[in-house]
Amino acid sequence: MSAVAEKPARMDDNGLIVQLWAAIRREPITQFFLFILIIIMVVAAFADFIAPYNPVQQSLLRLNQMPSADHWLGTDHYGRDVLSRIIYGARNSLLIGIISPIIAAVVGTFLGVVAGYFGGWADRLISRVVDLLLAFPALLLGILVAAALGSGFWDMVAVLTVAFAPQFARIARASTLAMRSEPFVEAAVSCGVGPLRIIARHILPNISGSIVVVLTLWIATAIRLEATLSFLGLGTQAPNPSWGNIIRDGLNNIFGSSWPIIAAGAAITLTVLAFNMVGDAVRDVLDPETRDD
Amino acid sequence: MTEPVLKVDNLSIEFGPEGGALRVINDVSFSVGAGECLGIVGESGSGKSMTSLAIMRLIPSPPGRIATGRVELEGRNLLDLPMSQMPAIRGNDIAMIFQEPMSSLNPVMTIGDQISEAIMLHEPMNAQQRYKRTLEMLTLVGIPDPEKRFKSYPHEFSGGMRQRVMIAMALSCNPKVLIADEPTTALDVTIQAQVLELMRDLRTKFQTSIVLISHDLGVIADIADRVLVMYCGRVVEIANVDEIFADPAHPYTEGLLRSIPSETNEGQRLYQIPGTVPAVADRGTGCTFYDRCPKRMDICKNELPPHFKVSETHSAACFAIPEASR
Amino acid sequence: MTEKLLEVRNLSKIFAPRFRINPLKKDSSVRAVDNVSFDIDRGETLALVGESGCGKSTTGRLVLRLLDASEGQVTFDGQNVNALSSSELRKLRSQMQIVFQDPFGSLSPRRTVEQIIAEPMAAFGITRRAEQRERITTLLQQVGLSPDDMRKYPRQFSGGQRQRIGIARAIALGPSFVVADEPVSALDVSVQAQIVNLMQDIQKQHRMAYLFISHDLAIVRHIADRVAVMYLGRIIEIGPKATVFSAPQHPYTQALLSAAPAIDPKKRARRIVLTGDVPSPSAIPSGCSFRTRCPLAQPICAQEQPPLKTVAAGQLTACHFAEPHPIKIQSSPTPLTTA
Amino acid sequence: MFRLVALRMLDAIPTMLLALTLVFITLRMLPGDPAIAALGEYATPQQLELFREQMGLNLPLWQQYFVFLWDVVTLDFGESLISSFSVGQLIALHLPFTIELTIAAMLMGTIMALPLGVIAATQRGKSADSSTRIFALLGFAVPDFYLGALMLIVFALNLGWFPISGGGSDFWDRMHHLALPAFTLGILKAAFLSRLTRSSLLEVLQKDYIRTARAKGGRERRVIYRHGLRNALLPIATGLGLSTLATLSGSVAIELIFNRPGLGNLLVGAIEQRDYPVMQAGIVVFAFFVVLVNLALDIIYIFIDPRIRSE
Repeated sequence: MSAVAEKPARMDDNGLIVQLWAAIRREPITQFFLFILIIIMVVAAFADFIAPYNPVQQSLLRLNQMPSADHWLGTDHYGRDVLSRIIYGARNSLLIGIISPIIAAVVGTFLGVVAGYFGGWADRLISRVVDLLLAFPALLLGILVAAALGSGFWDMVAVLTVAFAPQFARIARASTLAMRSEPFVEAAVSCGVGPLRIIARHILPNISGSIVVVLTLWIATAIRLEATLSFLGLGTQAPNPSWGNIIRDGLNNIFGSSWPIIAAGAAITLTVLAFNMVGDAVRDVLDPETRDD
Repeated sequence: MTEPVLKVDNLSIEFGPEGGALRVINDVSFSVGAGECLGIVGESGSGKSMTSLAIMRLIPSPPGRIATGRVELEGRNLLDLPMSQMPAIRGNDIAMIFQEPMSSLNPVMTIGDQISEAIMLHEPMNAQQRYKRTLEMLTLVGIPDPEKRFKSYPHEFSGGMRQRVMIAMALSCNPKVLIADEPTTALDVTIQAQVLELMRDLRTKFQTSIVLISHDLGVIADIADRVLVMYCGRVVEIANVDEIFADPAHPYTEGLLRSIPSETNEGQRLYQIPGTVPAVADRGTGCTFYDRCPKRMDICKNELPPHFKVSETHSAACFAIPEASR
Repeated sequence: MTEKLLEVRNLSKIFAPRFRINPLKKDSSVRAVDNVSFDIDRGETLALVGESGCGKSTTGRLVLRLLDASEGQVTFDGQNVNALSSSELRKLRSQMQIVFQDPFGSLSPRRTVEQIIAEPMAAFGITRRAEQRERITTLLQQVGLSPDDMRKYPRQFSGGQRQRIGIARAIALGPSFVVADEPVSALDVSVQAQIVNLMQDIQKQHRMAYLFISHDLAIVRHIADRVAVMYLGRIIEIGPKATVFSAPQHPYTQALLSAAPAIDPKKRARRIVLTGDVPSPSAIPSGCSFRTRCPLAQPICAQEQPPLKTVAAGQLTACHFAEPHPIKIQSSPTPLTTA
Repeated sequence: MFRLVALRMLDAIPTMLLALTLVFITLRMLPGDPAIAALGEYATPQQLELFREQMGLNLPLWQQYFVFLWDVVTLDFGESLISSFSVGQLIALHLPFTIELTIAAMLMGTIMALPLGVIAATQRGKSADSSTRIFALLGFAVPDFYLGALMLIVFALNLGWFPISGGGSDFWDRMHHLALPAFTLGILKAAFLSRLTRSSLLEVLQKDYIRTARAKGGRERRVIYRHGLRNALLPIATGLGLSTLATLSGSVAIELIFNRPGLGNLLVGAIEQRDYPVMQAGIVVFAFFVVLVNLALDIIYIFIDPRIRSE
């Protein structure tokens, strides 16, 4: 039934962006979340101009206030404006949440392609370590590395990179192995093309789709994980706001006001959901076989 | 010929959403008599497998849909039955074996359990009787040491052995019709010879009507009584096996036969049918073979040729068949 | 004026797990190709036939050194292929090429036809765009495609057309030897004829030698000059096509030839149906590997592996019971004129 | 079959060793002096030296490695720097709370997920399917600690149905304390597992042998449960394993929210207070569970997949 089951057009017809845009235009829900995502990013980028108050400015005059015209989301037990803290918190959460999966993708893809293409002892070593790391839940790896490294911005990036790179290495290795046994790679070898050129011309272009798909979906996970670590006190440290530590603070003041918890948690949920929905759209375009409906 | 066991009338199948659906099977009609073996030949995309699934009403729906036609089993139209009555017919009246013996058996169930499940679904037997029947079936299809093999899992069997198991399962309830969809395509040639021989033996033993689907004209010639040639979802020729190989009437059948290397054309350049099979969406209103046909005429472009009788048992859908012989 | 192009001597390939730490696990090494020797002359077609798992594709890859042999030697045009460094090997690749079975997998889905055919050229220093274009145009016309197809992607073509593209890539640098690994078995019957004809045309034009790997005896009979039959990694019979097809001496060859379903009802009568399955390549029977299915098997077959011995001019058979036979065959076994 | 189980158990030993090595390398070789990490930036050189001596940190690295391994093998984790209990005692006190939470959450999650997944797969594209998709999306997006905090605020603080903190004393009290955190984790696991069940089942239902089951006259129910779900069990088991570990690590945050005296709470407290021996032991225990769950999974596979059995 080849005539009926023609695969949907791939990125080689139109530009990726064009196709992505077309896919997003078909789905009003995805449009909505893309809009949300853009707003969140803009807010995070221009926090200095948008936030109504200084996020670390304490005031004994307005402790634990309910939402009001002055403080849309109320104030916490130090009298800090919750909305401003959430706006500034977006910065940390998003930066760490986006940068670390990208670094993890680069590192993991490199390791995976090397292991998958060249095989041998490099493959054995990389695979063994990657398998082991994969057996650990990302949060546990995060806790382990955070315990050793500390909790600065780049420490957090390193923590999440270690937690995610194995995922990318696994996918890159598996797809490289699959590509390696594809006849078109063998054809290139038989045409006298060297290994580096084969990786650059034949392997990477064909596996990049699945890597990008995983990347977009892991950004959502990274944001959630950063929040969890900050909540556990292992991530971004007070008084510097991040969504996770706002909830942590809120928990210590749970009898005073539950607004910081509710608001910060909603921010995390919305952001993760938005990245996830947009990530799904990216996957539907790049990797239509794995779509979920 | 006596009353046919299976009769398919004007069967059409569509794929895709309502309105934009593509017709992959068009007006397919044929019948199979008691104990007869009908071979269906065609290349990929000709719709031969789809036709067989439609008889069992196993077309995945959506997106597939039987648009028109009747499938009569001993005079009863299966397409009129509520879907809930089909399981009682499948495996019992009409059984089926498939091309991929490697993936057609459940990997986590033993061979014996899979065969005795088929018996349990249709025959009022107790567990012990079923066990005995299963062993009989395994012996019948030539599986050595059936008591031991009963407890084996599919992955412990070779492709040929699995196809034997499939045949045992299909015949375990004495079906009236057996549909074999490319039963030997995935097998090596020496194993294919074994399975074909088994099918021939069982055919004489059980007197089951067989619909054999294959792209391999050799396999068809081997066991079929009559042959139906499909091209682009339509029946283009139907005839007794000797007639079709000796005297093909449709240019497609003729081209197909001539393009196969054999002793008669050794050392010569092979005849080749020009061009490629058109995609479903590109099929016009005329003869689907028009673009590739060496005998095409103006009328063929826009008008669909009906079936003309070449002899009592032989007909073909081609305007080029001389009036005299119709 | 035959001139030897390729010489294969005692080629073996053992696929073994790199190391075994756990002694409880079974030894899973597989002898996929065992002591295979043959020659191919310039412009000649040697067909390698056998059922799945017999090692015919592996042999093809060993000859091209797409896989490294465990034992044995391949000499191509006087050069010892096994001894070449990887850069020397890459240079040799312009002379020896491969056409694959799978017309869908053998072309990179994200590259245009132009990029695909240009790849071997670029690897051999033909980098000028205009020169590449010109050559690609010629090549596409040779394989029956239009130069306009250059900008299209593989998935815009049918299986047969893709196989044409694969052939154009293989002959882009004018090789003298091509391994064709089941080049038509994934294609529909009506398209097979097109590709077989094309391959024969090209062979005539360029005087190429083919190692034609196939399980389809009808096509082998049509295209081959000589035939080698493999069973479980070994060549059990090799010889000129006419002799092997009309007077096969090995019981396996006889069974194989008679098993192929034929349209001609006369041929169906004398079918030999073998019992049992092909043994697993990881547990090859001792002595003659065919003995477990052989109708002639005797005790000696389990003890001694029969060597290939000459039974007629150019025909060698590895069977204890094969006897030299007189050949009275013309160039073709049946008169051609009746068609 | 017994041989295979034994084989898998043997295989787990090098894995455990590798896991311990990983823990050791991370804790000792990453930038940062454990002594400074433990005592803080303002510790005097004498204090640091004393600490290093106590902890064996001034030995050569390879010796430290073997001391570390030996301590693990003999289950001797030393003394806590903060608490008066030994590390072993601390772990023994805290571990049961984490285990009961993980088990309860996984039970709840699985019991909810399987029927939901099957319904979603069989009603593909209909409203039941869409609702499980929304459920799964939300389940992925809501962090467990946030859901836990909301549960705490609504059901414990405002409604007062459940206790606010602690682990409970007698059996029913413990169950009462367990209910809310277990439900929080369980419902999130259900979101993940129901989607996994759905996609695994859908994938299996495409297989040729499902067509065979229909062709032999199996009714839809039989086809889906006996042939479909039975085969889908293989990927689902993997998902359950991953999920168990995720629940185990997720319990860290939940224990903090509900202030349960579990292992996670102990570990996070130790990291915060730089109680180095406790921290090391806590991580080793978690690593042990990771290896254990993977081993259990390997063994389960032997029982549910005949192809592995004849390996």
